[in-house]
Amino acid sequence: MQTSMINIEDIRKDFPILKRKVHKDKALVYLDNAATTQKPIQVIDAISNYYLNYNSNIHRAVHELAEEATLAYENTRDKIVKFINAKSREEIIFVRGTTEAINLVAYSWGRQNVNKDDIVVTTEYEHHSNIVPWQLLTKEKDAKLEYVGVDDNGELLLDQLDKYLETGRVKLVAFSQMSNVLGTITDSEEIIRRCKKKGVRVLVDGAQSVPHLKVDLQKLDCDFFAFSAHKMLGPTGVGVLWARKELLEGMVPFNGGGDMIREVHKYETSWNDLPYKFEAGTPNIADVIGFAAAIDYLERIGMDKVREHEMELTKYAIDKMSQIKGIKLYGQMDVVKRGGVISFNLGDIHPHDLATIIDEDGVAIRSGHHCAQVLMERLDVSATSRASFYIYNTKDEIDVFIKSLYRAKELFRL
Amino acid sequence: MQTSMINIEDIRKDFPILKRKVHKDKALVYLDNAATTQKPIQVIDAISNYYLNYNSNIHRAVHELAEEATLAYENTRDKIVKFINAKSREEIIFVRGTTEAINLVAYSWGRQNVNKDDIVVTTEYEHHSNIVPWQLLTKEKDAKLEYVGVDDNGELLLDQLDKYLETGRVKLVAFSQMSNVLGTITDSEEIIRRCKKKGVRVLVDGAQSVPHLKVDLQKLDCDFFAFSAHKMLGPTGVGVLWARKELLEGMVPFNGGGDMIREVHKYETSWNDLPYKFEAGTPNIADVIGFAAAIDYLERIGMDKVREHEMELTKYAIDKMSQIKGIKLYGQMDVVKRGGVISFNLGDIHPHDLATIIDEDGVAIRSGHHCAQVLMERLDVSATSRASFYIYNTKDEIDVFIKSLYRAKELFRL
Amino acid sequence: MSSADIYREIILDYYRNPRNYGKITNPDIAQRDSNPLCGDELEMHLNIKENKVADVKFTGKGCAISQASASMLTELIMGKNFEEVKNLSKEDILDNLGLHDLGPARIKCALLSLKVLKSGLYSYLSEKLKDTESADKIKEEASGLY
Amino acid sequence: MSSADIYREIILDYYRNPRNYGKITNPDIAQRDSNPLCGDELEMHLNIKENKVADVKFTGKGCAISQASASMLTELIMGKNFEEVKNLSKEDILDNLGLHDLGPARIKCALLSLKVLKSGLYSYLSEKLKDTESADKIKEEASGLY
Ligand SMILES: Cc1ncc(COP(=O)(O)O)c(C=O)c1O
Ligand SMILES: Cc1ncc(COP(=O)(O)O)c(C=O)c1O
Repeated sequence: MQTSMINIEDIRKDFPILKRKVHKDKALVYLDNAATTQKPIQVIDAISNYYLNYNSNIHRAVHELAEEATLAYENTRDKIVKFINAKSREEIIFVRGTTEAINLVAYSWGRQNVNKDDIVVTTEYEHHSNIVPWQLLTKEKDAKLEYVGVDDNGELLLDQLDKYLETGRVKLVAFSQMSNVLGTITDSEEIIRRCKKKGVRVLVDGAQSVPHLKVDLQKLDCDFFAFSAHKMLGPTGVGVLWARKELLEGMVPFNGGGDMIREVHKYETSWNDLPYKFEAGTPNIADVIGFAAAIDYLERIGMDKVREHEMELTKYAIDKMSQIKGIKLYGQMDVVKRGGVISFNLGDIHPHDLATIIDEDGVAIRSGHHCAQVLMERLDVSATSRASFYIYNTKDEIDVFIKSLYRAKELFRL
Repeated sequence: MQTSMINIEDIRKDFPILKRKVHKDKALVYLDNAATTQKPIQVIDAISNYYLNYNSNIHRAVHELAEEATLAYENTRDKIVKFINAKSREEIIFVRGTTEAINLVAYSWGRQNVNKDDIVVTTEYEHHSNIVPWQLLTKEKDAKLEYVGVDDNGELLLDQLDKYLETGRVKLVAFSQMSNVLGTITDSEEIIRRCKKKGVRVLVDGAQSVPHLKVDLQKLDCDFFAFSAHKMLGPTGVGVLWARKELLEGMVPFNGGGDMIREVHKYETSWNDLPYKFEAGTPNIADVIGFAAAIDYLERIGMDKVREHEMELTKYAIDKMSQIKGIKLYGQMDVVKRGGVISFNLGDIHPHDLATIIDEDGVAIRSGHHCAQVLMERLDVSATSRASFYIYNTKDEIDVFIKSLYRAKELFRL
Repeated sequence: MSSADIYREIILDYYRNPRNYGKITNPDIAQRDSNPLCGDELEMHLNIKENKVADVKFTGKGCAISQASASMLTELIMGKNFEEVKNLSKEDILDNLGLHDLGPARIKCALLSLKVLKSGLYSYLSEKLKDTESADKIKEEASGLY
Repeated sequence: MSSADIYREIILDYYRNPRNYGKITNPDIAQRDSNPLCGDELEMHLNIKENKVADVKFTGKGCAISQASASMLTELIMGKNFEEVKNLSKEDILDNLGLHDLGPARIKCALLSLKVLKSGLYSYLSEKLKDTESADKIKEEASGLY
């Protein structure tokens, strides 16, 4: 089964896990991609290959293994520069994931720049990792945290943003480029334009956008940008913080330790050049190297193709799901304005019960608050079920999923 | 070639990288183990196996992959509890490595407990990761950082510790259980005894000790303990912070985000139970799972055997090296009081030049300041060369190393 | 166990028509907890009279398993001797629900109500009865549930 | 290249008997840098007169390559026209040293002195000559060296 855009049969061959059976004999239908994606064999092999052939600590030794490992590690940085169209490799900082990236900004930039009565603005559809760090920061600084609301269509209420910006006290606006619950693609360029006009810094959480859309940082024009490798075919334990060089230069270090220093003396220490100033300690070398294989894979397919394929799947899924009586789909229905993440509730079946039931048919979806409890309160639900797609998913799989939803209805006598 | 203790031939078979050649045809002699160790095939396979068969995000989903991944991830925690003899799994926090572990303590415990004019004590032989976080903290708090000195035998001058303790203003003593430059095994229990008497908290950097010695936290009786997987056969990107439960309970979170929360509301948030309160965001799932295989491997050999093997190699190496005219070995010569890390300088050959020369013979050692510039100042050198051993090293390899040192002497007309 | 076995008529009935749903004014015990992983919430209120559970109610949001479990637990303990209630085990709850072999994620749903109950008893024992020994024992049981 | 080629007599000689080692009192240019990875340190002092390098000295700690490179660089630029010195390239230095095909770790040792020199020229151009255009150009060259 394939959409017109990409050859899915070929792609699926690269993902060994898709051949596995769950619950004894059910083919795995993996629709939990917004949580983490599966990995192609190219990524798995890149990691093994590192350990099998040139494992070494990096940057500081002159022996051959160390040189090979250092080159491979830094090579990933160069690939990322191109992939998101950054200006320079000095702006690419490797972290554990989006969460650490945002916390780094809160600690190293936020604690210097956000003061009493200042305002940090976020949105009601943020992931906890783009809320809690700002709660901690504003609490410490006696500053305020404000939320841009979400309308019934899953779109941000930009009037509220304007209202906050007008106070002249906003220091940072932090939002995700794509909601991990509603799938809404944020009108990021418009938000950033409005913030720039007022001289306000902008952090964009790209955890859900980079894996699924072409991201061009020069066009976007934000100040901080964060994403995770594991949501885009890469390994767990790696992510990226991108920030403008001028900002990074002015920021205090986050973690202190090896690699991030220039000279350590007993009572005073100077910092290494960018990006190393923010990479303290032995980094996650193997997985940074593995990440390059993931980027290669996505570039070979082409991000436009990735997007087209997901739009086709999403449209297909929304069409079929809408026909189920008693289902409620959340957010935008226009697939041009949303990504391949569909949150829903089916009658009074609690999402956990639904997920347990359809798991028996091999279908893996996520249920719960999706680390977005503020949005759950806004939607007035305690949880939703969420199906999310990626390049290896097929319409056949969506059919299995839909059939399984009908079985759940039956079990719940709906 | 094998020592009497363990069957090295068998062990070497598990490390595929040891078969590789460097500089075209030279057998790799890997003596850079204090920087990072090689990985047995069991660890490499555990990581691949995760990605090939049950890759999924953990903790929050109910589908089969997620359950398998969650069990495997949490299984590593249980193994670590046993390996270091902790009291409970709630005390084991997964971090990127020793560096992040120490920074976590500085941020979450230090900022609450260290105030103006308080003293943090560290030592002259610490790694930068056990110095820089305390410099940052004491600077922020207008507190003082003091150093316990090192004598010419590479031992800590405990009288100086007593002097600081007597001021009554010390809040924390932080030291490494084994020096990564001198190999000195710190008299940790004695230091901790003295600190406890004064009610002072103790952080032990176990980055170099846990891989090479049996560590028993109940006997050690410290308050914080940190180590890295990659220095003990495990993957890069994983480490552990252990801390007493009472302390962890009183500490504020480090990073904010998913998984570390109990309930997030717009303006107030409550924290998850231990240890999750300190594990924000998607963790490095694959590598935490791979870490378990490393611990299994070490336990199968037995830490006593690991230690005996290294003592034998170290004694052999020290004997041979001492015979080279113009060589200077640093630290303790008694192998009972030191680990398998030997720092040295050969005539006026700069360590970088030495490392480059012997790398041509396939010998990988480290050269430079080893992230211990304060110790370099104390030793009055700008750098040292460092050879360090692990379970797969042999006396034959040490012979190759020694021969190569003689070649370097010749090249430098010494 | 398969969902057909889990979502039997009786579980769905307790989910949709929970017995003892609500609050008690001025309860002797009021305990609330939530499951940080799935967001399920549960609050239990109890009145203790003459060493017996004189009244018990609960409110909550969550899946069929957690809500049915809570409701069936209230029925189980209503009127029971305080000692008996203190000694309730994980197995008692699962037997009562007729749910066994739940996976590690879903067993938490089944046991949330017992956890809330035990935490409530802990506060009652330590604060009102000043019986720290029993209190500590039950606290440990609660934290060991999952 | 092999160490036998790197550690030729001449490199060892410059390492052990560095020419122009020392400091200038009240230099026109004083620039210090260190390599954060290996800890090598280098400080260069220059006097500029009538658009020429009137005097140049260096001090430092580090490997044979970095110290010989610094010493040979001082000889190379002594008395040279300021313009010529500004235009020195990576290749000029490596040619002068007779070192090619150094690995990525060791090439930094060979180029540290040029980096320090260029940073020093940057300060001189921007602060003393107020020639921001040339200054910016040379700053970029310095940071692009490795
Ligand atoms: C004694 C000591 N402490 C801390 C560290 C830092 O460990 P990591 O780089 O894994 O964070 C090291 C090793 O680099 C070490 O040897
Ligand atoms: C929008 C969004 N932001 C942030 C995160 C956090 O990413 P991570 O868990 O990789 O740190 C996620 C995913 O969990 C997400 O979907």
